[in-house]
Amino acid sequence: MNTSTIIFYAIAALILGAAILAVTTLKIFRSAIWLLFSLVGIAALYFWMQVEFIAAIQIVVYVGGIVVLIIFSIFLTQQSGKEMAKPATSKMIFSALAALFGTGFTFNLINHYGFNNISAAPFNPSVDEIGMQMLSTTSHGFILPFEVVSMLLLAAMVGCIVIAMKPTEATIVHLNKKED
Amino acid sequence: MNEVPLTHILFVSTALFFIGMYGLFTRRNLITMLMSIELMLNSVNINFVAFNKYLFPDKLDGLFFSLFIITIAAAEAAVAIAIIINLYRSHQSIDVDDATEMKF
Amino acid sequence: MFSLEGITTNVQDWLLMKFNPTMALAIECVIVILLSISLFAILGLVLVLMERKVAAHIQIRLGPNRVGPGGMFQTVADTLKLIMKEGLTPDKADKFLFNLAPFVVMMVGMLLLAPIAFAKNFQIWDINIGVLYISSVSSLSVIGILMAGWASNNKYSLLGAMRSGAQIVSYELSAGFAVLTIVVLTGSLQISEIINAQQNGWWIFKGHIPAVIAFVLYIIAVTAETNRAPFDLAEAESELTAGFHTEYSGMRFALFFLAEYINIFIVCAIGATLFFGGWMPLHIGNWEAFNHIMDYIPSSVWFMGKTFFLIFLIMWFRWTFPRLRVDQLLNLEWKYLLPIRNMFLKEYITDVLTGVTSLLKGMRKTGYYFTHSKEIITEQYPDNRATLLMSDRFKGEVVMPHDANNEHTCTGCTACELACPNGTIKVVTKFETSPEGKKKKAIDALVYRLELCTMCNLCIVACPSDAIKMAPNFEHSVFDRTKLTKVLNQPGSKIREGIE
Amino acid sequence: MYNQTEIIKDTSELGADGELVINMGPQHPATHGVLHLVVTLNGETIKKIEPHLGYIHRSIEKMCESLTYRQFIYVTSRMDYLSSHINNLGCALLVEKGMQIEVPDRAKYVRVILSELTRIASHELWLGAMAMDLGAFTPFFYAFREREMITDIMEDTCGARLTMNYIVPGGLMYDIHPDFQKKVKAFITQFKSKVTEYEDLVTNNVIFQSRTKGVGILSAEDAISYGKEMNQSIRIIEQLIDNIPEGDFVGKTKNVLKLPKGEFYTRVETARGEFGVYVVSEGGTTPHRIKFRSPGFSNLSVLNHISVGSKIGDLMASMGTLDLVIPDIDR
Repeated sequence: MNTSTIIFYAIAALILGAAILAVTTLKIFRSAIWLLFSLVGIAALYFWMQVEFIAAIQIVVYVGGIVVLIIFSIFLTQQSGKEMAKPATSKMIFSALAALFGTGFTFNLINHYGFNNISAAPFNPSVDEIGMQMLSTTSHGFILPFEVVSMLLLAAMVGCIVIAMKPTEATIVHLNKKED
Repeated sequence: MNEVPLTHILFVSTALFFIGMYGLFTRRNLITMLMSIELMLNSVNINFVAFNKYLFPDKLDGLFFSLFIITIAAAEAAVAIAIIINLYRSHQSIDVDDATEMKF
Repeated sequence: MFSLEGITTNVQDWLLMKFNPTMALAIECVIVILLSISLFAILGLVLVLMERKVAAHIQIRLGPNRVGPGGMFQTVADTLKLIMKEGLTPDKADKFLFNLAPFVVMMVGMLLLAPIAFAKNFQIWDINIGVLYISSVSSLSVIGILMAGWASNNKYSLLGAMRSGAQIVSYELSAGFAVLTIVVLTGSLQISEIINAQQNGWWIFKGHIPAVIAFVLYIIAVTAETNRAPFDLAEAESELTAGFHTEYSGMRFALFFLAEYINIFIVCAIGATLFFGGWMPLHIGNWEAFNHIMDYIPSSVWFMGKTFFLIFLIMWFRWTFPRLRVDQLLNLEWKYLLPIRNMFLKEYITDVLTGVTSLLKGMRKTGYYFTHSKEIITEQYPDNRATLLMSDRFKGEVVMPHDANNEHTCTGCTACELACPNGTIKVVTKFETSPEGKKKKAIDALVYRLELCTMCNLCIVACPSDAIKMAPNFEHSVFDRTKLTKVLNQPGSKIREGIE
Repeated sequence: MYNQTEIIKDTSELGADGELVINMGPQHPATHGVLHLVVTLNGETIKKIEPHLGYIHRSIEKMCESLTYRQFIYVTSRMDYLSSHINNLGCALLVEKGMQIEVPDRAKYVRVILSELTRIASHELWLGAMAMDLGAFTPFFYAFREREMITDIMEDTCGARLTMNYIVPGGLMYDIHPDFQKKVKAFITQFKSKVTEYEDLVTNNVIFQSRTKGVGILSAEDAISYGKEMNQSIRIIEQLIDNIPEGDFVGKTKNVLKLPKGEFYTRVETARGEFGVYVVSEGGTTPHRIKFRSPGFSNLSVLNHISVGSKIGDLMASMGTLDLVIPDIDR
């Protein structure tokens, strides 16, 4: 057991511990903070796997974007100091059993399969390679999904604005007329 | 780091997935449900990156998949939160049990 | 020549010789942690002092000058005070998150130190995605602010945190764009490669107009990201009292305060690295002799000089400009820094030009006062106590002049007592028997209560025999207020002959 | 059934849940004193402002009823302490009007010059404080540099820097200082050369302009008129300073002042608006009833009107332009 292994298990413990706290704590803001720690732990796991680019993207998008967004929506919809209702005990037991069974089952499958053919080749993709292949039009290029995803993002952006926009006086009048 | 077998990383991602599932089952608050979904998406990402690294180190497809998943997760979260805020405006609550108009 | 390059390799060699690699790595980690913590402490002390001195000189003041030579230990004294203060936690706050928030902000600062090249080959972690790492990790600090704002259970804090969130998230975009300009010019994300690419000229000179625009964008965006004036909406002292750290006190407040300065240092260090070549000395084309002389200046001096120049620039902004409003802040980002409004090109250019000229005019004024220390008008009052010139009419307190024979001119007519609006003066009279046997009214005591006196001068005007006058005395602070009740006529004094 | 119109109607007003009630003050850096504003917010937008007064109420009007006509003037210095001369002048004018006291020309000239100097000093403070409310700390010090010259002149002549009590019914308490004219001229030269500095730093600054333009229906004009007023004051002083006539500084008055029975009202223009004194006299040595019409109080009442719908930052700008002096509001 060397340093690297110890670091891996520490990161794993952080990810899982924070995740468990995130889904069980009754204070919603704390839940968001535990989710944040879990996501940071996953970024650390990517750093440990030496895929720094994905790690950085993970932090930018999840921590800088999604968690901030979630925290904002908490600010807008919750009162400070209020606790969420505790789920029913039967429901908790049932869900916990389902989750444990699922974990056991999947892990059993993984163990059964084994994944023994681990190649020893080093895996150190540079940002250049990632960029070139993502935007290439050759057989392993990802330009089409890239473009589709950009369209999706644009649509999502427009959709969000439309959904979250407050109705103006004009629309209210318009809707009132429709009712009549 | 080759001392850590792939199965251990997969165990982390599996556990993470089912923790997210547990959260999705027990929580009734839309924001916390969204958080649980994020955990599940992340567990999938870990799998993609780990498989790419351990099984196909000469390719980059796993990385791309995880990049796209991250992007879509961002879009999904943004839309979800817009819906949540709209729901809060009309119902003064973001509990899923309170939004029952569409039930028949 | 002094260089840090040798030190790091020597330490590493020595450690590897004495211990096994794991142990050596652990010891190196500890050394790096200790070094960065001490760097934080020193930077905090220096930058806070620098800010106060810059502010003072711009504001025609002297600034701290009491503790140590030239006020050098003022921040040390302040830190001691903050450490000794009680750290209060609001009653209904989320105590765990409340206490965690300042540490999150500090930890982000520490993480950001990793890829910065302080001198030639003196870098903690030359990560291959250096710039991306910085922009991703710096987005973490907003979480600490949001946490502090929420956990304080204070509406001002909450408003400040929300402002800060919106601000940091949106300004990250233009900061990212500015950084990308240099990444595109260099073709690499790695800090060391970016610096090496500037060997024959810094990007700000080599990159022509795009680099200059990127630099301006970068400075504006990072000023906003570090919540500095004119973008200090998260704190907005006159609007939200202190914004997200309203409820913090003692050491936890100091951590927020320190983190602000650390963040400034880091963004300026990165700015210096990207646009001014980091530790790279100034080289001009073919001037071999000049370049050679420049090489003799240690690389750490170059780096620190550039960084502190940028820090000064940001401080200069702070002490010149008013704060923006929250909607204007977002307008600036989305309509001006990001050229989305390109279709109104003419309007855009005139807006930017008039804005920038007016800002530069203001900066010229403050810059003038910063460089002309003769304009400082502060009086160092306790120092020039001996030579202090008071106006002879200054109304400090009522006195009764006595001449050499201990004689005054007060007849005890009580005109002053009647004129006084609030009973400050009380005349106690007695009857004296003159040698001729005639009884005559005279004062026993003229009691004057300084703590009531409003210095309205009505008693002086009312006095028919000019017995009392206003004296330019002040500094009446006493420990015992009975000392403020005075008897104006001296013991044994008499009325002067011939005064009726 | 689900009725969308109903819901939209409700949400457009967003009941009590969406609103945030903030107590701004009594201790708040922007209220310049113990003013308490209860601000109702929706996000950053102001829905309602309710000023709560009385934290430093000293019942000055009641106090004046027990003071003689010579004595009550000094109390008015403590109301709007930034224009104490002008307040004193208002009271002195009332007594002079009531008793038909003739005021010598010299006293009249000096009174006007001092009042205008007070006005400039008050506006200097306003300028600095306003810039500070908007987040610029430096102009405060530049404005105070010039203000300091005025307070020095005041100190030389009146013996005090803030609450002068120099004007008495019938004229002045004592003659001006011999250096008075010289110092005022020096101040005018200095002030004129520094006005561009305020313009560069404050009034022409793009951020300052965008913060004040269109904020509150009054503030934009106010911002301009204040600047003009300072220049106007300088011109008045320039016209008068060389022509102070020789002569008595105080008219002949009786020892005991008694206002005839009746009601009296005078008004003067202070640095921030009209200041009125209303006295009901029963013929005694003290006023029977007295009422001050203080400008700050009426200025404050407009705050709710001009701030609704604007942002918190705008509230600071509006309050800055109204130039509230709290002791003037809470007499």
